[in-house]
Amino acid sequence: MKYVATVNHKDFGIDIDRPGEVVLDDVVRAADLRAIAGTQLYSLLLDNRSHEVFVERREGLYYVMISGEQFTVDVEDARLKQLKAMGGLAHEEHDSAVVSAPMPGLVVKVLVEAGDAVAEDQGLVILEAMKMENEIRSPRMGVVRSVGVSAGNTVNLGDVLVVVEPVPEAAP
Amino acid sequence: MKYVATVNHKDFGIDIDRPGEVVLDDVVRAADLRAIAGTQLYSLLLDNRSHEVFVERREGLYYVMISGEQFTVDVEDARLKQLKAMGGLAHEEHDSAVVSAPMPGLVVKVLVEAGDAVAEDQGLVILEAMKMENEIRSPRMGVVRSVGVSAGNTVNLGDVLVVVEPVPEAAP
Amino acid sequence: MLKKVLIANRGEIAVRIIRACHELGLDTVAVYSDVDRTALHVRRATEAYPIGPAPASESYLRADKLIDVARRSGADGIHPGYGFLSERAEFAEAVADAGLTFIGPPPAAIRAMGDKVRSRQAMIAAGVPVVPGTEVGLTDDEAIRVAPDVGFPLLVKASAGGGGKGMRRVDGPAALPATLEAARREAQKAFGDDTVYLERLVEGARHIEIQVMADQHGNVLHLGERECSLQRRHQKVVEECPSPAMTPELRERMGAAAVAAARAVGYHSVGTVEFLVDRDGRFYFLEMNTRLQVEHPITEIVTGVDLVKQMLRIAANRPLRLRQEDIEWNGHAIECRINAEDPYNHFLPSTGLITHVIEPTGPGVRVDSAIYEGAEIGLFYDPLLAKLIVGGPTRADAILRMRRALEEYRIMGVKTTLPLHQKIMDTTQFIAGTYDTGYLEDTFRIQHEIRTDLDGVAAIAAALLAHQLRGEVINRLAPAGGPSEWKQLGRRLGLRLP
Amino acid sequence: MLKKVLIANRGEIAVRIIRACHELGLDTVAVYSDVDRTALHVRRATEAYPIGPAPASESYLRADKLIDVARRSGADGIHPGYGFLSERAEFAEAVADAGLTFIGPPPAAIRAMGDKVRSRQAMIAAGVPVVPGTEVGLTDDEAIRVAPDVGFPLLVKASAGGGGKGMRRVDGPAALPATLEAARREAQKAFGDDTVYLERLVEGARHIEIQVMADQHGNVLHLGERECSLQRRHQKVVEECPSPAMTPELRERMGAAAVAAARAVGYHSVGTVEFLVDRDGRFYFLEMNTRLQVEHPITEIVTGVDLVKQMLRIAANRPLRLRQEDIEWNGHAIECRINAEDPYNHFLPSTGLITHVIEPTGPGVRVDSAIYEGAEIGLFYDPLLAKLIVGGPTRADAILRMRRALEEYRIMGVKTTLPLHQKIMDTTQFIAGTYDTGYLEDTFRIQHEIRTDLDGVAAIAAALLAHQLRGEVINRLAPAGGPSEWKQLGRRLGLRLP
Repeated sequence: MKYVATVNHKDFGIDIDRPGEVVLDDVVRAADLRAIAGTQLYSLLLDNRSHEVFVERREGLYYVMISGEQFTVDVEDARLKQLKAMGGLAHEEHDSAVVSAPMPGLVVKVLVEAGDAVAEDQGLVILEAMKMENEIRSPRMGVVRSVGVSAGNTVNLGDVLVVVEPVPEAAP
Repeated sequence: MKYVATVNHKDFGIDIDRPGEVVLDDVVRAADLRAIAGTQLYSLLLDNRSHEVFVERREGLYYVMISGEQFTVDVEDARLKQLKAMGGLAHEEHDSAVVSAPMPGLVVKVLVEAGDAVAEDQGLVILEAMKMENEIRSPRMGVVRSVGVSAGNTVNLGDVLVVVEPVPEAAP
Repeated sequence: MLKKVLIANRGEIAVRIIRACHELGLDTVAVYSDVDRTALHVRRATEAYPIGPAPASESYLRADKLIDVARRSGADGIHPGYGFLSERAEFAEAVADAGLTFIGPPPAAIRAMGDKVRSRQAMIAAGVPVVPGTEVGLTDDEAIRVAPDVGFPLLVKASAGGGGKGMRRVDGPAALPATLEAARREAQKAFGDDTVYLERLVEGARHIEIQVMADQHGNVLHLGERECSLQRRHQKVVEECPSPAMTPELRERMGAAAVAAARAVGYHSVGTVEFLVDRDGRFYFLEMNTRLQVEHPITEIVTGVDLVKQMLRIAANRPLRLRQEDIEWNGHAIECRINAEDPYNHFLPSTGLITHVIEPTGPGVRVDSAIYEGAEIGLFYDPLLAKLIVGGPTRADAILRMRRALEEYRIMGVKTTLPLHQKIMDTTQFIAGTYDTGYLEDTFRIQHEIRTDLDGVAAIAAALLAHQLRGEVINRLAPAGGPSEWKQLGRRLGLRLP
Repeated sequence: MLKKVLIANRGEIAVRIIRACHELGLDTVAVYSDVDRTALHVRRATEAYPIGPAPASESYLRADKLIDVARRSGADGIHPGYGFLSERAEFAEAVADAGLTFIGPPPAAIRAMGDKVRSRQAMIAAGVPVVPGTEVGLTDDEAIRVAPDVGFPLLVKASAGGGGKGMRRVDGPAALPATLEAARREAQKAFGDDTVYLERLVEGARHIEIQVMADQHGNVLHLGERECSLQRRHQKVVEECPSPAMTPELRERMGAAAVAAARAVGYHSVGTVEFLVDRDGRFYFLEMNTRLQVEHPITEIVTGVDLVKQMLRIAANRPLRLRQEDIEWNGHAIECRINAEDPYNHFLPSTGLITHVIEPTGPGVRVDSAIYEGAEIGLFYDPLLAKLIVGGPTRADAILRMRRALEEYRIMGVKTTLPLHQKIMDTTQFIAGTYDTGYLEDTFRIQHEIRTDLDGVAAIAAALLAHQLRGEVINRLAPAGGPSEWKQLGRRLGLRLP
């Protein structure tokens, strides 16, 4: 099986056919991954190098933690990925970003309103939880399409706070 | 529900009807048992005394470990047990309680003498061990039949301190 | 001596105090809110009593309930831990009025140090240096008028504040009115008191605190300093002992000032005097914490003195056995506070069920923790999950040991600040010991860059797992299929699917 | 200095050595047999290599495979741990021949001390007192002739013996012939060598050992004693430091004897000289363990010296930085060996899957362990799961702390000796420190009597659980039923059904 694993916009071509072996970008490497029963931990020996990795799978993505570094990995069947890419636009980078409450809390202040242009990492809402004020920031550059809350609201985990849409592109 | 729990040939009549309460040998006690998720551990609060108990169930028996002591408990539906016992003698609740030293130590004071009426949990002997004074209490209401130690004695674990026998019942 | 101690707290500090009591042969009484029924402090205590719903204001802050439980359980002393009621003079008084021993300082000392303005005045009178600033609560107009005399940058600070609450930086006159308003609002909300004052912000300063210990017989001594400059939002993140900036001469002077501070308010029990130390080694009194500190273990490791046992002895009116000349500082200790926060996502609080914990052990490692497999981490209390403390003969040994211990630590189910600490231990500023209070927020960034030697490893791990899952699906799901099978499969592989 | 160390071992000691290496900035190479693929030492090491099937003779005892892995991995040193190949002179030689550093004593010293008879002669020559006995291998006839001179009771001991193997007690002449035969048979089987000798049995004696440390530059010093009299079947169960029977004067004399013993065989690295000490304070050389001991941590706690790091430095040809006068003994330390054995059932070995572990932590507690949730405990290797070590300012503090730590420790899935240790800590003999080597087997019994204050608690716990299960069954099993539902239910309640 050929896979493409994407980490931070970087594609790794990984071929898995024989047990105990992977081919990474055409280089054969000895690889042995074992689950630690009852946990989300895996022991990976890669060319005899020992890694204890923590893996969580959410919404089709693998969240991998190694030595305190966090990686988000998207694994796709290489053939499918190729097929998808055939039709034209492969990726969907034009989606709006839905910013939802990462925890239950109290909305202390809303920092933006619909129509505002925002930068990546710009504060959108201040949410109080665990006795601390937390600034919820924009995951992307764009324009605020809508704001779902106002100061004084109590929100639950996952409630939509703000939707940021991409800056309309100039005609090609 | 009435149960009979047998530990080391000793029967405990346990009545469980109301939440947060058990009736042990006719004495109402506050009891709250909670599982620790993902383990075989339970937190038991018994009259506010906190016990962490480890329970394993094998072949219909409960193996209970508390503070390094291991108990094998057979729990039966009291009605069934009674039915079973119909053929012969029902219960043996007239046993005396033998209070033995729960640890080696020095008898600091003897609080009762033969013939005294005692309440459950009433202090019988004060035993000093590891620089601490420990009050050894009566496990049951009754009358002191004998006292095996006096102040100044050194006792070993398991030495008999006091025997408490049930109050003789009046003829019906 | 005491016989049975009620711990009016929860979390790691309640467990810490229970351990000290049991090691002294004392019984313990835990209290718990509805969400804490199976918490570790409940399971480790001799007895446990419910005190109400989850919000602290209905449970851990209810002095009346706590005293009632103490009475019912036959406890003869109450240890307040830190936070909650630990610095409320009225609580200490109520405990004493109930005929119980408050395991902490006298109410008058708590009161004297609890008010920023009053404590500042007391320190000036005692000859302890303080940061230039205004001396009393001010109206906004007054504040705006005197601010230039204090000098910018300055801090607007709440008189009743603590832990960074009600404290705001102002860089110039323009921002002052809005900041005053915000600080007052936060202070009013947090403490029911919007009194504020201004204080010069000593930039590039270190936050160094001195541990003091005093009995009820007039003996006061200090146990040296803790370096606490690594802070985020005025919350300490990493502490070490000794401070890389300390000299024996400065320690002696700061120690003497801390002892004078404690004497000035008639202190007994253990307590901490916090100072700012500028680049030239000048130090200024900040405040005194009239309680046990979160970071007390590093002092215990370096001095060999068990501070909680000392508190219990002092409360039982025993005289100190130690004198100042008995206190020695051997080796080096570091503490990392492990919080339920996501360092890769703006330190947002993380909640959920702890599914697995592996704690580091072995030589020189201490973990003070209250988490366990099956623990539910919610939003009701502070995010501190555990403290990882290491000691070693030298600072270099301690740093290497801390790295080793952090690498071993696994907490699954919630995001934690473990990766943050791993990064901090690798920075040149930490290794060189040259950081100041601004470092963590102004300069340090948890790198989003991917270590090039590990991204390929992550890719391979994920691909292998995907391949295993796929293989399992093909092999096992052909007959049955359906989502439940997926779950079963995930369980078997140790993978938790959403 | 070394750069990369191969650890020719498994279990807690491999993890211990890996920690020391990483704290010195050295890379590590783990080796593993087929059943140890996910063992902790594999996961904690920098690299890991398979070396064969589970039986030690096909993996951990295969010198050729170990040296091959060292070469392939680029390791420049090999640490043997304890057991396995740690006291095989030929292995140490083969390591050196391969151009690698053996992290342990020179082969000649291992060889000199490995033979009971030769080492005894060397000790007599060096002026170290030995137990009265015969000096060389004897025929049965010779043994029967000289036995009365040695005196009864006596021990028949195998020259190549260790760990109690090939060692038999004889109370009078009548039993001697049969015992000789049995001892020879056992020795032949265990060591391929049936050479035996006789030795007076010192009754009521304590087993006290002296830790020594020597560099390659002629510096030899001792780090005081460990009290190891609490034994079962010649296996140590609990150790403490200092010994309750020790005086500074006796320590100095025994220390000097141990240093003389080490010098007599040209020792370097760390090592342990074992003595019997009789009731009158006379001491006799037993044997020297030319390796790291299981119980080394208690010496580390009391002296502050990291023995594994010292071994690594010595192997790298560094001179000792410490001198005899720098060694101080502060406080008291106790170690309990936690074995996978059922103390309530004749100490039968217990095997199975570790389903849950909660390790004690907090002040003064160290755990050296290699178990984890999901670990499979089999019968291939020794039953030691973990070592629980505590330190405190006084012996009483240490005992109380050990009790507290034992009470916190939870290992589920296999039976362990944790309850045994809880009982030992409560005995007057241990508390008073008056035990000898016979105590644990001759006098101590783990009580089967039920503590009267706890049997009712056990009954209630079981009844409540039965009631909950019943309720669940009524509520949930009405529609479906069947054994799988029971399992689901059990899981939900945290109960594991068979």
